[in-house]
Amino acid sequence: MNAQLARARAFLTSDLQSDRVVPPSGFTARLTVFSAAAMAFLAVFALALSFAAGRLADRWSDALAQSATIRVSAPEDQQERQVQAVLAVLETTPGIASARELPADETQALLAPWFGPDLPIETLPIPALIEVVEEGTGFDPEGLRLRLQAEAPGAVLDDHDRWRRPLVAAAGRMRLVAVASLVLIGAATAAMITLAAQAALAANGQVIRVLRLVGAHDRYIAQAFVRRFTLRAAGGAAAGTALAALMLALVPSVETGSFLTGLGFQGGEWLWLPLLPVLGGAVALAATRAAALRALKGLM
Amino acid sequence: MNAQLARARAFLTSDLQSDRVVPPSGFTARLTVFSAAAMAFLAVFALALSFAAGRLADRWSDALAQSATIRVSAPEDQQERQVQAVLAVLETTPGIASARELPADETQALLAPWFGPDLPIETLPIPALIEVVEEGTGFDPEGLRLRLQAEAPGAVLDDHDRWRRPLVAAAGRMRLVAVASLVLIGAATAAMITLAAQAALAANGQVIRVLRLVGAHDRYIAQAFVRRFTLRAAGGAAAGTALAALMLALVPSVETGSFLTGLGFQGGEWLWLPLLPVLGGAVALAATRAAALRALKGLM
Amino acid sequence: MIELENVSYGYGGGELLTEMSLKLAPGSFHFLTGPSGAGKTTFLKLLYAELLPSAGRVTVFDQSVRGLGRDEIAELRRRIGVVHQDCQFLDHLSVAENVALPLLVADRPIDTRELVELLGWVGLKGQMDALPPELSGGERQRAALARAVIMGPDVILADEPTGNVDWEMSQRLLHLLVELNRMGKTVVIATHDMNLIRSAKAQVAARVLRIKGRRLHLAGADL
Amino acid sequence: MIELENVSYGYGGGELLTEMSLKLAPGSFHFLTGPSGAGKTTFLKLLYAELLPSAGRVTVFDQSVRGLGRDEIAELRRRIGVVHQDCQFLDHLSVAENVALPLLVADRPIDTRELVELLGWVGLKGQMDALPPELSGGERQRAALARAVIMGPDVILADEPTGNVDWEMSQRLLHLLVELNRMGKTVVIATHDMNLIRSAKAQVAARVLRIKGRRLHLAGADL
Ligand SMILES: Nc1ncnc2c1ncn2[C@@H]1O[C@H](COP(=O)(O)OP(=O)(O)OP(=O)(O)O)[C@@H](O)[C@H]1O
Ligand SMILES: Nc1ncnc2c1ncn2[C@@H]1O[C@H](COP(=O)(O)OP(=O)(O)OP(=O)(O)O)[C@@H](O)[C@H]1O
Ligand SMILES: [Mg+2]
Ligand SMILES: [Mg+2]
Repeated sequence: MNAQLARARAFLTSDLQSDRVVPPSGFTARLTVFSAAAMAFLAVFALALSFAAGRLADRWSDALAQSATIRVSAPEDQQERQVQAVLAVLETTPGIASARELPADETQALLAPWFGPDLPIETLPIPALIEVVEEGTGFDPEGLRLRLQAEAPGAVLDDHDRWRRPLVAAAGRMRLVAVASLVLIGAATAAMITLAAQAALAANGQVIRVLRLVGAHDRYIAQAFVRRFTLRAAGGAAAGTALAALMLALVPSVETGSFLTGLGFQGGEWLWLPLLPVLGGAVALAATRAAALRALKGLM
Repeated sequence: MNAQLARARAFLTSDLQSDRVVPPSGFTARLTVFSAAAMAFLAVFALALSFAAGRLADRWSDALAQSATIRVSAPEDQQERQVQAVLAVLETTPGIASARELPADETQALLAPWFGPDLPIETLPIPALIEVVEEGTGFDPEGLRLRLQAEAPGAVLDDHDRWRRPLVAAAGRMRLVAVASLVLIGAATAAMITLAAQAALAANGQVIRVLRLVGAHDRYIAQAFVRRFTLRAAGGAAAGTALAALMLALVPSVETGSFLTGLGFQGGEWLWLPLLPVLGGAVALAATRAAALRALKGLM
Repeated sequence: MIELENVSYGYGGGELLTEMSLKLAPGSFHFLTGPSGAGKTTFLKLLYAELLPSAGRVTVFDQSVRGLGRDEIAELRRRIGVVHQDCQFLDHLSVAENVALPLLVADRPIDTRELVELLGWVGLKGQMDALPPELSGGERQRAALARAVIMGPDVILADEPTGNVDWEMSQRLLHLLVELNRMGKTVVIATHDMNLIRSAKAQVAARVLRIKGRRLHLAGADL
Repeated sequence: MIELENVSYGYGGGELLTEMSLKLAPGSFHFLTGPSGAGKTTFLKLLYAELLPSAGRVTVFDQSVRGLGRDEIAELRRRIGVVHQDCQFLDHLSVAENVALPLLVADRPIDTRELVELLGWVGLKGQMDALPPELSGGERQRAALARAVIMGPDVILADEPTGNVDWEMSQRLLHLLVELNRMGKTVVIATHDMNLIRSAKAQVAARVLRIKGRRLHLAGADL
């Protein structure tokens, strides 16, 4: 453990001497840094989009799913009995948090868009409305319908499914797109860093040859390149991530009410960001190591 | 015109002889092709997302906006007069395609979710409902409200704005994200192709030096590199675009009804795709040309 | 052919070559000697316009190099065959293609028979299809010489063309250059090899230039 | 020190070197000659294990190179100083750093005074801070020689180390190698320069090996 820590420290600080044997810069270096930065930048947005889509899907299903309505319209003399029967059924239905009959004024408010505020509700043969609040897990609407049919034939369940389904599907698809692009971006980044490392090593054929001929160990040569590239890729990715995070944090999140959600990170989601430079560095490390050892294998 | 065409043909087919002076491949070459392909692939998806978001915004606003409702509730003796007054007003309102009073059965269908199908609608003092169909351009709801107030004090306009606004905003933001990532992807691609071209030219310093010393014109040297890189970038982008298009075309588009829209291209939107390889090639052409001329300027 | 008037050059840290004047007549044969680091390569670079003089005037084919555009310099190099000290090639093309490269970039037809004959002269017939990195040190120099003469240039500048070849081969290469000189070409050879100079003097009216103490001297008959 | 037993080598198209046997005793001084393309560079590469023989056995410091791991070969090279014919450097490091490179990669301390003295010996004190691409051809060879000897190796293999330097400088470099040989180092120099061989024979008991017709011969006293 301690040895590993020491190795890791040596890797980072190291004798800067040995780093000097690799040419300091050049276009492939810039290319690596820039690719890592750009791809990390894109990845942050894809990540944000995927989180936002996830939240959106949750909210949309929440907002619509957690309230269902049961309408009881029966001959006037049976109405009250059927309402009580429905409430009794609901009490024994798993997944339902609470249920209550809407008082007249709330029914009136609900109907106002259709009839105006002056509807004389008491004089009308309108049905009783029962508001059902679900638990997070939801309930089984088909089962409930069957039971209601038996206990209160005048009761009709409206679980807003019609409205909910396409919205949730939309949010789900958005999230799918975000995750897919995240995967794509990751794969493309890995391939680019790999190719950039290989290009740099190919361009440094003479350096490798000279080092090998003056008696450098493979380890020494590979390490010098690996350290360079890992730090470059990780640094580039960190810069890209930071820039994107800054932009997301600064862009004023349009206030969206409960129905929409801002594009950005919330709470623990921010913790995903430091992963990006780490992953970029890890890919660079593996790719450079493989490329360096391959280049060395061609030389005695 | 003819001369330009000849030049373009020479650029593409050309004496393949002169192309041979540039080393055929190497990692920077693969890097260019791959970056172009990967970024084109991402760009296609971003483009698809932006089109889909646009369509979604259109549909959501269409679905909700193109039908507004006017409710007329007045004392029974004035009701018919006010309905006629509203219809008259609507006829002279710009942006309204048609308007009609809902017959009893349609009103009943509308109210069914609340009252059940058995509502004796004739016996109720319910208001008259007028369905308004907008033209594509929409109408000015505030102006209409004022006019209605004057002509038919019992008329209330409900343009569903409350529902429409957040959905349209959501679709708009989605589109914004898609367009922003498109711009980002474009900029990143341009930068990557530029850096890859510069890296390749830096790696080919000896080739340029030798060619210059045996008496090659700058034009000849630059052209050899430019052609290589342009074809590589365009080819890579074409491959990436084709692959992404194929995936979009093949993935079964979940049937979504009128409220949602599939992720993909429709009709004329496909015409945007050939632009991607052209743009990739153009960026490579400009970048390679600039890099080659810069590299040459350092040599006498 | 090539004329230098009071030419000076320095890479930055002080002058390396000072006030050199020289007229290379058409059909002349010159050797250029001087200690290692004296500036022989630098001097030759001034002659084919890879470097521009810091002071003075270099005239090639009756044109001042300072006034030439980049394309004109390229044209000029097609009339001057150069063997560089660090013979560089296009490593992805065969030796034969590398030797024919000046023809290719000038868009001139390649006469295969002539190419093979030239490669035979420099002893590279067997290596025609090899890639440059597979050549030995001396083979590289010979390939570079072949590349320098394939265009039939008016002037041939050779920088240490025999540093890595054995005595017999260097005589053979010298003979090729003497033959070309007899056909009217102007030849300048930078070399350390006094034996080569001596044996050339037996064949042709060669003059020896020496760079010493930043100046150009005409060596006496003592060589 | 180094021993070859029936060693053969070929790059693919037929054998280049056939059945060569040789024993390099510690403290011996050898020249290696032969026409350009005969295989001198190839032969030296076999000695420091850049190439492995296709047949036969090369023993360096009592170990067969065929059985060595890659790290062992690296260690071996720290005991063999090589001047390559195409002196390659790290172009982004100064001449002084390039010369000290073997110490750096072996993680040994660099004695600045010694480094400067060595650079003085090869006449590169003034170019210490220059970058390799700014060196003249001869200066590169001298830097390569300095790099080859800085580790105090047991064996020094020099491939055409004086091909681009003038006579005085080549005498100076030869003197350096002779001095090292007197200190007990084994020296092998591949060269075309008969004058160099002659002047060495006056100073040290040098033997001349010649590659001819794919075989290794010991040249007679006629040289
Ligand atoms: N690009 C450069 N930048 C700085 N200094 C240079 C450059 N090229 C050469 N020099 C220096 O100029 C001097 C002369 O170099 P040049 O190559 O002309 O010598 P030379 O006479 O050809 O030597 P050699 O016989 O060793 O080839 C040398 O000291 C060298 O270090
Ligand atoms: N990597 C290689 N692949 C194929 N052939 C090679 C390779 N290296 C050298 N050769 C060939 O092997 C032969 C010997 O080459 P080598 O470099 O050993 O010659 P040399 O004696 O050092 O010649 P010189 O005096 O010109 O340096 C040459 O004909 C050369 O073309
Ligand atoms: Mg020189
Ligand atoms: Mg050799």
